[in-house]
Amino acid sequence: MFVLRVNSMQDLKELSKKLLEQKQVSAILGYEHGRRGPRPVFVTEVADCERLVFDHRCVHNLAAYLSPRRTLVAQLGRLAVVVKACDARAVAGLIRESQLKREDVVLIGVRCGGVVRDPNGAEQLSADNVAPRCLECDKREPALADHLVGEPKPPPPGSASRDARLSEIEALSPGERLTLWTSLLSRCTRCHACRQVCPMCFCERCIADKTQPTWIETSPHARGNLAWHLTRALHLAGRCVNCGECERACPAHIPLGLLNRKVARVVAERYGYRVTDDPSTPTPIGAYRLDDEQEFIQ
Amino acid sequence: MNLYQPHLVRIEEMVDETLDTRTFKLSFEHAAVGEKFDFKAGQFGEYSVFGAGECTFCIASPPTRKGYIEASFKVVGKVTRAMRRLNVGDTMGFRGPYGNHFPLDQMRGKNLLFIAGGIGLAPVRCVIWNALDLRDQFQDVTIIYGARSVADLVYQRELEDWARRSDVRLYQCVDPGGETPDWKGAVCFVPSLVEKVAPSPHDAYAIVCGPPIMITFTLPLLEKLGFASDRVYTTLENRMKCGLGKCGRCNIGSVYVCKDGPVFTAAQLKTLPPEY
Amino acid sequence: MNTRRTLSTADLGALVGDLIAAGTTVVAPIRFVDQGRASIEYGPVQSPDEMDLDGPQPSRSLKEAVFPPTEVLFRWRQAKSAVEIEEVPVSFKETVVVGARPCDAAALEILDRVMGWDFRDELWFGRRQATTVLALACTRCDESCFCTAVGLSPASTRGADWFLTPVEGGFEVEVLTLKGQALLERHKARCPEAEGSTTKRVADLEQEVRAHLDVRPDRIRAWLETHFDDALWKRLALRCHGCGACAFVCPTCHCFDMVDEPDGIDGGARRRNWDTCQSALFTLHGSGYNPRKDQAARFRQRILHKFAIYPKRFGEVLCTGCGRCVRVCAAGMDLVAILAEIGRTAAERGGSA
Amino acid sequence: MSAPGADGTVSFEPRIIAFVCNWCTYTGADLAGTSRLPMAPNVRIIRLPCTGRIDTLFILKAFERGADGVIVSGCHPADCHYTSGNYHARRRFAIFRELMEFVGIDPRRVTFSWVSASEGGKWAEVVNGTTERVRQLGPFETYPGRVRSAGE
Repeated sequence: MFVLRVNSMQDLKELSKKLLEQKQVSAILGYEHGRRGPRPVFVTEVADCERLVFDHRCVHNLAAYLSPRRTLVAQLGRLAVVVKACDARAVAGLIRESQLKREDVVLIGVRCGGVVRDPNGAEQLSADNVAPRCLECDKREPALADHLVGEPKPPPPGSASRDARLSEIEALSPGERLTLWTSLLSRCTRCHACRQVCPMCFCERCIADKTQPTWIETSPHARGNLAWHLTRALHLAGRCVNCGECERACPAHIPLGLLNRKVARVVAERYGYRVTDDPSTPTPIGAYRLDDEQEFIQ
Repeated sequence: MNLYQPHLVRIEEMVDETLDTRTFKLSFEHAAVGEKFDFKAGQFGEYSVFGAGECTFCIASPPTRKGYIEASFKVVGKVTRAMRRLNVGDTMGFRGPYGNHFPLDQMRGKNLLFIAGGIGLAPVRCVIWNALDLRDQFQDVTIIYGARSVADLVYQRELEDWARRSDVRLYQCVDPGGETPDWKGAVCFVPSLVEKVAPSPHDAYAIVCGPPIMITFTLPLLEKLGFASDRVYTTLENRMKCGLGKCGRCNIGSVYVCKDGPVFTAAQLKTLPPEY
Repeated sequence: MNTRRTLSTADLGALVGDLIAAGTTVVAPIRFVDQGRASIEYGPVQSPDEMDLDGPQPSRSLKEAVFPPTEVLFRWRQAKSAVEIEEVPVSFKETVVVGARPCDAAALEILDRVMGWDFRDELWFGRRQATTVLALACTRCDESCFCTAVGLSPASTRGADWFLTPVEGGFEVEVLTLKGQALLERHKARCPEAEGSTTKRVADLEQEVRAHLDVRPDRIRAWLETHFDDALWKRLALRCHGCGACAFVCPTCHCFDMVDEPDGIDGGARRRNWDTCQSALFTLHGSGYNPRKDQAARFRQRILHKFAIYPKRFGEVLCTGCGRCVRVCAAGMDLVAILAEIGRTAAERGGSA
Repeated sequence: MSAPGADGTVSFEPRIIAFVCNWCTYTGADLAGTSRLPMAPNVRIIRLPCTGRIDTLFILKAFERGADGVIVSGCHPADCHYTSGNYHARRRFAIFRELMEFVGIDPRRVTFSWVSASEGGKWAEVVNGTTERVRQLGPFETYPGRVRSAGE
């Protein structure tokens, strides 16, 4: 597979047409304009490639569709997928964890200078509307891609990353933190949108759905919600690609990304591990070192 | 007491039908509830094990026998596993009866054909005993029953009873490979046995219950034999929670299994989308 | 019953204050801000100042005021083989909802049908009875609103006990039900009779909403009833994540799960929790067999339930056009566009072919 | 559970659940018992094959069901019966501990320790130390939605 370096959105369309025409793939998974901003689209006809777009409102992490539990998508056959750097990290995660073979997917990398919080957002990316997670991302283009399109992008505007909020929370007393999180999580109705949209939540049967025994109570009460969100964050330790989809999908507007961010920082500090789009590195939770810090163990 | 709250019932007896199938005989803890309780053959209930949840089964005993109900269950999931751990004297919950029933009034004076496979005999058994308890109201009673193996035949003592009766014709089969040396019945699948027995559709009603694959092959056979599809009855099961037409999960198109079913005619099945 | 009154903004605040002082729960739209992300939700207010009646539609529907996301159905205590059941009350504390959107108020009445057919859900009707709904005419909409396509409007009074229409300095009040009348009796002093005039309806807004989606629900139903196996379902469901956020924010989705939660070895509670037909587990049999095998089947169920099954069983569409499912969908599933497409196809093929 | 003492202060006996590995800590605890070492009676032991088997949900479940403190203990590094179970567990608990702390579950309520089969004395220290520490912290009534069975 050769790397084609092209420089405009027209080239995204041309490349997609070529991939379809040459039968390298049977569908392109990219973005189209919807009534409320861009949204995912599966293009199977060459003519429909004209619908493909990419801009700073293409927030969605399309890697979620590559998980083996998406049976309808699997029926389409081999896909080419438009990926930002964060999305490529998810693709790498799927490959790393044997959910996907590298050769089964064509990655159309797009250069990305950050996206807005909500696809239905503003025409211009600004410090006010940029997704905070993009300020925590220093990859402007995915390395894993087969093709790369778009002009080189500057880093996203703004400086309001979530680390300030993390430090604020960390400065509270344990009691205050528990009150804060109990209150935030009380809005959860356990729709599990955070799980369903997550490209890394691909378990055949999630621990939250298991009933024999019921480890995580399914009721949206304080107990069930805390157990679920802590477990979700932990199960994504060293796996979360910081695409922010969980938080965006949450109909209760719970700042779920804070939990993931916290865990990512712990993993980075303790194990020097950052999630990248290199599928060959093992996840920190699946690996260990004999001399891992154990200051907390008596 | 709201409509989701069960009555308390006590396990009076239990019978192991097969290795994984057991029948409970249950009586209402509050005598007044038991006295008022009435149902029709084919209706179902929601049985609870407190701490595990609720499960939907037909009432396997006939309405002609008052003072108790029976439920036969196979260990499959969380609730049935919990049921398996209960003992005689333990308390369960019961809500019901729910759903429609077999139209025994219409069947009066007619020939009855029962076809069942495996634990599908449970709902059929309820109608069989109902009819046999009112034996003079019905003409011929023919029962065709099969299971995977001899060990999987449920209600064995009742099968022996029916075999001895002169007013019941009983044909039994087990799947090839499931027979024992002393097995006297046929060795074939239920539909093949139906074909061999070739029951007459004349003035007859058929009640068919069993695994989907058996139903799939038996219904066309009955049609070929001349049974009108509105005289062939079966029961459907879909996952249910409330049994009251509210929780929204048992519907097949616009038909709610918990309210419009569980008893359907073969004619009705033909009009349903394939979501059962 | 239709009594016209006026209510100044200050008097509405005072009325809410009175209600709270008298121990009545007042539920109203409240603004939350977290990490620069603002949202409006219905919730109990402690003071009239917390209400935000001018903001956009609350992001979750009003149904949770009557149908909580989780509720205890009963509790049990067990000692050896003996079980005792502790009932939960079916009468509830008086609640007044201030500023319900017309789409949310109407949903309550639509849901009365399924909650009351044959078996009467005392928990639902207990809360319904204890809840007085003061609905508020919409003064704004966004591209996802389509109430006019399902027989409602930004000024629809359905399901409301009082209907407030914003006017200069306050509201014009229509008292629509006996329950509304009872509330009026207690707070008459704050609501002087309206002088002669009739409310100017928000006709412009209605036109704007109509422009988003103009379909005939009967045609949609006819098409749905005859196109169970249409290729449309797979195509549309491709992008669906199967998360069910749409169902959880929907004012009319009412499916639920029932679970036992032991609180020790000797007791516990059976609860009912919101559930969604979008989850694969929803219809999964114990045997492992699932009659709705893929997301296409599950998505079809949602559309069919709303626009074909409920109309057939209960005579009305199970949708109030609030547009929340469109706004909340992370994958850009767009019910407005989907209904428009079905409407177009149905019109072209005359609803049957 | 708690009753005013003679001096008017409330005495509180914490309930502590210990998840321990079968090979080292359980044997160590057994040694502590047979050695008649004085130990607080507040700890209930649940034996598991290995610290690698101790899911973080066990800790949450214990708190949900009324535990005031939790002990997780297993073989020292390099001593795992299954070679590496404790190394994996060490990473998992390191992350989980900080996550718990972040949401406000006081990490002083959870003791992680390595106790070998010969360290009966250390086990007694872990038990007594944890009991005393949790006693100071008081009952964990603030754990969200905590249930407690009747008779407590």
